[in-house]
Amino acid sequence: MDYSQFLHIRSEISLIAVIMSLLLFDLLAGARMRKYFQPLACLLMLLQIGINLTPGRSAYLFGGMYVHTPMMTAVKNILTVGTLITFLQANTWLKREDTVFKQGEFYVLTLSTLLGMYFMISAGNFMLFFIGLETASVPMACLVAFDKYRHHSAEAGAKYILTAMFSSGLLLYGLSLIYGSTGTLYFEDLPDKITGSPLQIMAFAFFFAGMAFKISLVPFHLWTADVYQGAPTQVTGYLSVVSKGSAVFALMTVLIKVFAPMISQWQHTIYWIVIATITIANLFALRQQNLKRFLAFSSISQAGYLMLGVIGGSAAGMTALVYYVLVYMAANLAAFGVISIIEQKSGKIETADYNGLYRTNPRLAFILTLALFSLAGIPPFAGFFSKFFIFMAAFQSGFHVLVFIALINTVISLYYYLLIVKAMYINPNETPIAPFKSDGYTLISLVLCTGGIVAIGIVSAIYQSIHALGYGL
Amino acid sequence: MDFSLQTIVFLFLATVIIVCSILTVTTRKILRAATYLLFVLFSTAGIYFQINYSFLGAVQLLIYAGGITVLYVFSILLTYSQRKKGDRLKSSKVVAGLTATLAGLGLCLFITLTHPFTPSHFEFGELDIKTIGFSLMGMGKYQYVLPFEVISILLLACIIGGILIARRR
Amino acid sequence: MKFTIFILLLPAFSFLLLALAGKRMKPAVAGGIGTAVSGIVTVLSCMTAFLYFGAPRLQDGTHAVLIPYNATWLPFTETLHIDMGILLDPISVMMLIVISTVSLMVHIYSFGYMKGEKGFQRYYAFLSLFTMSMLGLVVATNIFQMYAFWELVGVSSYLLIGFYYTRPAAIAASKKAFIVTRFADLGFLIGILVYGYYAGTYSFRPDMVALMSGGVAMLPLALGLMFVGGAGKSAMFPLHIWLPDAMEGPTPVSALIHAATMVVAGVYLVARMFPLYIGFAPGVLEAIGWTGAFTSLFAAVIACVQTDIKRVLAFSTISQIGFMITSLGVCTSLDPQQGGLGYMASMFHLFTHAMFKALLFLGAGSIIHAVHSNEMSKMGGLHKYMPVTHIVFLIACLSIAGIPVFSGFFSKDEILTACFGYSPLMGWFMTGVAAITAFYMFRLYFQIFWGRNPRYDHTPHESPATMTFPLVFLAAATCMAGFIPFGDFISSNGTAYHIHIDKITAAASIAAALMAIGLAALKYARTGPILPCGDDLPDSARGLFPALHKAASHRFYIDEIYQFITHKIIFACISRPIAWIDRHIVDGFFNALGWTALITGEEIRPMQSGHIQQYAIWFLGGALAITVLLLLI
Amino acid sequence: MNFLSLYVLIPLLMLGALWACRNTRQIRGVMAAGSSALLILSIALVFLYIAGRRAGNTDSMLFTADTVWYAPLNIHYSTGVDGISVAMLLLSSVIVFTGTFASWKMSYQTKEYFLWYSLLSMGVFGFFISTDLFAMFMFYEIALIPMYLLIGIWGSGRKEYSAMKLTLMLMGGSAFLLSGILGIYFGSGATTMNILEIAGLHNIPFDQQCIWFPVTFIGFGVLGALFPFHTWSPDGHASAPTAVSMLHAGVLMKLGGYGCFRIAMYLMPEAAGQLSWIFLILTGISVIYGAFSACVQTDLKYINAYSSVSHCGLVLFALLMMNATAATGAVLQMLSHGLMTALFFALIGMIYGRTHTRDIRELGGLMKIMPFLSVCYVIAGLANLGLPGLSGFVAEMTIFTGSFQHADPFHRTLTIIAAASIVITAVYILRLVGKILYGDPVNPQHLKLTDATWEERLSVICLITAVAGLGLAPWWISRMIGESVLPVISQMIP
Amino acid sequence: MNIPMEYYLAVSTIMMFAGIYGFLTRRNLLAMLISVELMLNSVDINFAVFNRFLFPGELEGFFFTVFAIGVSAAETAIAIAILINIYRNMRNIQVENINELNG
Repeated sequence: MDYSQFLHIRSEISLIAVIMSLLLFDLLAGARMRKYFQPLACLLMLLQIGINLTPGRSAYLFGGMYVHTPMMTAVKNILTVGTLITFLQANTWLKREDTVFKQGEFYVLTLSTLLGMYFMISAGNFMLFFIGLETASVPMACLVAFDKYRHHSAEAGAKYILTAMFSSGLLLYGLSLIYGSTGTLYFEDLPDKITGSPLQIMAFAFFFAGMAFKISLVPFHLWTADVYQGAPTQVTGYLSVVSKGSAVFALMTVLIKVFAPMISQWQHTIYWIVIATITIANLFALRQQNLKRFLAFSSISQAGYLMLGVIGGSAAGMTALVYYVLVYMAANLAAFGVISIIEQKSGKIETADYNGLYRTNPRLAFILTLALFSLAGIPPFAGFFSKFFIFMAAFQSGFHVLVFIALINTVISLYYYLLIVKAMYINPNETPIAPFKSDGYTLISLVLCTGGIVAIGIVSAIYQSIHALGYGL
Repeated sequence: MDFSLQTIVFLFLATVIIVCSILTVTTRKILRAATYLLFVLFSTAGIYFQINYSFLGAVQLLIYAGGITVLYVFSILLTYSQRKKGDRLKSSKVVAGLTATLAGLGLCLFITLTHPFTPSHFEFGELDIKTIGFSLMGMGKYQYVLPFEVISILLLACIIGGILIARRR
Repeated sequence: MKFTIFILLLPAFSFLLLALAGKRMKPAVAGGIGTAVSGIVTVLSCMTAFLYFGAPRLQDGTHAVLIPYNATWLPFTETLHIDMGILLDPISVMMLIVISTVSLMVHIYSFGYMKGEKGFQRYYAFLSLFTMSMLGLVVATNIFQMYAFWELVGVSSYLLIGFYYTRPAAIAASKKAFIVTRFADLGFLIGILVYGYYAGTYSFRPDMVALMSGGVAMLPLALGLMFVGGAGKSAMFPLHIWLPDAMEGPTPVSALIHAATMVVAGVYLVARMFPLYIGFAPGVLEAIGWTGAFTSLFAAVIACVQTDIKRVLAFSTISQIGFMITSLGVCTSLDPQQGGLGYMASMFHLFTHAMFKALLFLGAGSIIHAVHSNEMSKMGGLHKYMPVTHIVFLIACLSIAGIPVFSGFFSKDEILTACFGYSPLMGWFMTGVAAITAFYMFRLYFQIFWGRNPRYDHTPHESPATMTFPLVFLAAATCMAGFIPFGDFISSNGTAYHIHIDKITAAASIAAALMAIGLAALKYARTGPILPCGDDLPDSARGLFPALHKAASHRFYIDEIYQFITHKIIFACISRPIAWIDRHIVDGFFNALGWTALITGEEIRPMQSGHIQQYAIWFLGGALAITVLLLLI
Repeated sequence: MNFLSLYVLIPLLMLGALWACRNTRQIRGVMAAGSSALLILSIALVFLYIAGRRAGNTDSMLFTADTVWYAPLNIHYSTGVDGISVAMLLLSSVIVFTGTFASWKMSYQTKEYFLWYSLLSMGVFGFFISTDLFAMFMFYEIALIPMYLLIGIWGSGRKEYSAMKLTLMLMGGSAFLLSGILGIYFGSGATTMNILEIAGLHNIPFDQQCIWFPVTFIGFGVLGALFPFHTWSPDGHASAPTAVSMLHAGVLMKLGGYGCFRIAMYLMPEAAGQLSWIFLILTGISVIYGAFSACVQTDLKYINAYSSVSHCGLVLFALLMMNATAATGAVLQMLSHGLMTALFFALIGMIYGRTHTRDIRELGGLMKIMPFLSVCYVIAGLANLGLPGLSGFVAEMTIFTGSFQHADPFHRTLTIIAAASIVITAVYILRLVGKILYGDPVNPQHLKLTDATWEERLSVICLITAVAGLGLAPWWISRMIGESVLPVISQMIP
Repeated sequence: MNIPMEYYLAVSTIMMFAGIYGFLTRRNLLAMLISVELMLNSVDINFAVFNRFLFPGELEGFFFTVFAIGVSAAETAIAIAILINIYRNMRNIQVENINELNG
């Protein structure tokens, strides 16, 4: 048989190659070689990014099973960069006594989930979509439970896998009903058959719930905080940025491609879900003491904002969404980078522990401040631009009240972000976190993120290049 | 509906599935639950056989009944703990769960059963294994080599993950 | 007349110099600069007057109105703009003379009076500021310029009243003075706004007025409101309350500001706007007249029972300004021959009053300087110790009482004539007030210079020459001013008017005044040791009209009413509730929003219970809810 | 990009230079140099602008420049100034300059303090030079957020609470504002974000205007202390450090008025005409209410904050009268209030720095102890209550005259009510002056205190000069502003 | 064959919700997992039946079932590994024991 089409799915194949090389390295290299593991992983990721960056043509492969557009490359690339940053930040964590021998697994599992996301994004068929989704989530459970002898990690892993299975059960049920009422699973054939009949509505609801679980939209978000808190911090960062970003993009693709005839229905759904998500997540975030948990709720609320890009179903929304994911990635990973290095060095993760951080670790405090400001949408940081554009997109589609509610919610979110800032700069502390030096990898990652936070907004080329990719479906 | 053999088989399978499903989730003994699950899985395979998807039935038997259930039994035995207090949550939770379930069930049944599906036409005849093979290995439309390859990665990742979690260190 | 600009610029310059560099100067140098400038200004003013009145009259018999300078200072619209300029016409030139002269006298006098005071330089700076503002006020070319300087005058008055800024009474008085006049100025401002809107101009000239529709009805309102401003500055009832308290300032300041110049600004305002009042709002003018009449009586009655020498003079000032205002109010036409006499009389009285009242105050200052007290009970028999002061004070008293040959007689006589011309009732009324005036002035005079000798701690002595010179100068002016053919220079329509004494009126008023003086002499001129009480005439009148006496000595409770309004109503009933509402309701609302969010955040935490089964219920419920929601719409 | 961009560049350079600074002397040097450069730039701009107008340039904006930024979204970085913005820029640079010297002695985390301070000033300047909705909004928000840290870290009293409240309320306002901006952009056909072009198109449908005008107006109004959204102001001002109070009350609150005029009213004139009465009532309440509230406060800064509510209320009030004179007056009032309130806050800061209390019951007789500061305080007070020759008079008179030109009796009645505030202003100012400056020192400890230092004197004198300059020679700036409000006013139907 | 397709659907739906019910009410984590197994299984029936009865032309449902079985097997394996890990950590696998993370 002719398998030449595999050559066209470049990013995925190269990623598989990366996975395999790391796997082999893990198997073959001895304990002495472990210190080269991280440089190797990062290098390979850089290569992967390079490959992704080289312009590729749109592709329509495997009879429509796999679809590839420039916009998808952009998204995949953003996800890859996010993964690279996660790898960089994982340095201190992976050097720990109880993890050092597991770093191979960490890289392979993480990249497997990334691969799953790649396929999920490029899927042209619900089957591939589903498999990609599962590939993205099942190894994730292992990652969440990575520190398996840490009580919280284990618990988080169990919670994650159970809820994930429950949700994929419902999602599958929805898919089966879609199949039953249309007779096909190919995205290109589906719109003609979608009529919005009650069965399809129910199918859509179940499908949407399954995706909302991944994106962690209210009321499907409840696992998020627990898992984020329990998981190792790097994994949380990865989960909150890469996993979420890919799911949102995939959802948008499906909504536009498949459920186009039901646009009023899904807009209606997203409308209420966004309001609920942003508001409830913000209210929860107000009272969190644990920073990871706090960032979990913050990321839920950010997911609500992401959905603002989806709701219009427009090209502007798509661009804004991708841009938002990029910016959100920079900011959130910066925040997680700081938190994780502090957690590794001092074991402290409560808000109260951060009191007076600026006095002892001004640089880290400053980076965290920038990240939080960006998350809150304060100019001149990138978060402001991404928020503005996503509001603009939603507004353009006529969701004025929704935008307004979201805007009001930014005020609440600003409050809790400022609480952290306040802790670092203002609150007095008898025993602040002692000054320490971060490792080089973390520094690089933080510099990357900070650069992103500062530059992505002001330098318009990035947005414009995303825009130039077009609708991208 | 005349009571042909098909009907009787179906009714039998359906009864087993329904009864055993409910027993699976209501029995107090975890091991029994696994056993009832096995019955359900068997009956499901029976349904596949009945609609002439023998390949599917075989896969079901092999993977589910043969693989997974055994896994369950082992893990149940492994985690078997002496202090049994009955496998029940507080009644309020049961009520909440039951209400949600019944509401969902009612809604789903109502919607699915009132949906005007395309007229069903069932023709006897097994699937040609060659068709299955080509479909699985082809690259065209309605052919599934790509998912097949992807799932292999998934399985690989799962193996690694499983080892990671399950091993002692 | 280009040089007139220096009349304004020099004091301004001196103010800036003294304010910025005064601290580094010796007091004498600072005072010298101030006085020198004041002297130059006086010379310039006299020159202006000489040149102005010396110039030939126009064909219609009036003096030309000169505007040597006028420039737009702040443009509003095409027609409305604040101009800054200098306008010379008979009354403004007359005012220039009055202000600069009195100011010069006060400058000189203060050398002695304020000697050794802390803040001597500051004092002179403020005096310069005041002089500048007051001069600017009188030469204003339009009503807004007048308003601007009007405010400046108010501030200088505030600063000077509060000169002894460590004295609580002075602080309170300065505050009160400013706020009361400020309140009145609000009326002035609104009047200006209304006037500007309906008349389309800020000019004083009636021929510039381009009435809008509704203007006929609104212009009287505007002019009335402007008079409120004037009434505030000129201490008309019921806005007079600040003036007696303003006596907390240094006495020369009282002489300059609160007797001779600033307080007559209201009179000047009405005079300045006179053609407008006559033309557009004769009714308002009448009301103004009655206000003045009432105030003059009211103040005169209070003056009879005051025991503080400066307060007696203050109420006397109020009363005298009442005369001037009344005089303006009784005018019914622009023609001095037919009902317009009051205008001239008022200006005349303003002129003479400035002289003799400044003299009285400066004299009082001299006395206070000598005995270190304001209380009349601490004085007595001073004629022995202070001969010069005694004589000049007597001259001033005679003048204010309206005894012939002294200037007050002439001007008051014109006023009374004008009042009789308006209505006999008004005439007799004002004659009566004039009699009361004579009474309380001589009560004052006798108590201070004759009467019983209190035991002085140290022997009073005559004041130094820097203080007596102004007294003598002003006394001379008081004696002579009456003989100025005032009507030739100033009259309601600008043409010359020859003053002639109305015999009957004069006789009546002289008789009344002499009787009053006699009464005062009877009661207060006795010598001997002081008695505890009971020989004061008003005190003995207590038995007759106890309520009246009590009320008068409490100044008819007007202060208490104000006190009540400000503290009980404005502070307690408006400000405090507003502040409370702001903190608790408006702000509380926003705080409540925050709290609601926080509490809701706390309340919904059980949703995140940690039980995955509960999460799953939510999950399932969510999916079903979406289904139902979508099915229903 | 043209030289106007220097207004953003100089603060940026200052940020960079401050970052590299090693000691306090260098920091002070950078700040002094930067703020002087800004001041000189502003003064030069005034001359250039006037020269440009003299030369017969009648464009509504001068020195316009346009750089495409986000082309797909029609977002440009476009700059341009008219008389209003020139005035505002001058104001801002004066206050940045004086604020720098007022916080000369800042010793706690000096570098950070000036970093945020420079960022804040960058936002302010950027806002005034921009003519693009997005850029304006961006700079607007840039100006808001440093406030939190500046108050939270370097403030006094209940600083954390106040800083949070201020930030959240202003951000709440900007939520409204952003809705409004988007409404304007899409209402006008989503072809341009340049306010001049949108105004030129003049095509926002009336029914949409009626939604977005109030939204935008409230958005800016929160910053302009519109009743009932003013409550951040007393607490915020009371807690902020001196220079921040100055900059905030002096400039930032003006952003509100400027934005209301430049965006809300300029772009949606019809709705402004239709709905102005609601806001007129609110601003009228602000004016009177702020003044009355100030009467019973005991904290110096609270008094001034409520006074600011009252005066800024007057700004919005005048703008809503929608005629050229009133609008000119409003801009003059912005200038005047900016200068004198900055002066006030500077003086309060200096007094507080010495006595460590702002409670007027614990202060007294300061005239004896620190005559320079006290005299300046009196001057500030007099400016505040509208003494002729100082800036307050000019502004208030223009406002009242202009407002009273309105044909509608309702508006004229409101004008009279608003004018009544000058009396109340006198009440609280004199009460204050009498309490704290006059009399004998209340606290014997205070007798040892010293008068102003040279840098304090410099900053105060600078402000007083500006106040007096504006008050004595108002015609040129009034003309400059008057010409510039015309294009806006001419669009409106009062 | 004359059995209406809806019958199969009814059976699978009941199975699905039985699974859901189990997931919502069982205390033992493994029992919950078993319930999930029921849910996944019911979906498989759905796909097969739809394919067979409604769209016999192509084998989409068929293959979906095949892959779904594979995926669920993988999932189950991981899940059981994790649950055993839980057991190792806490010495029991009651659902109440994994609610330490909350709020």
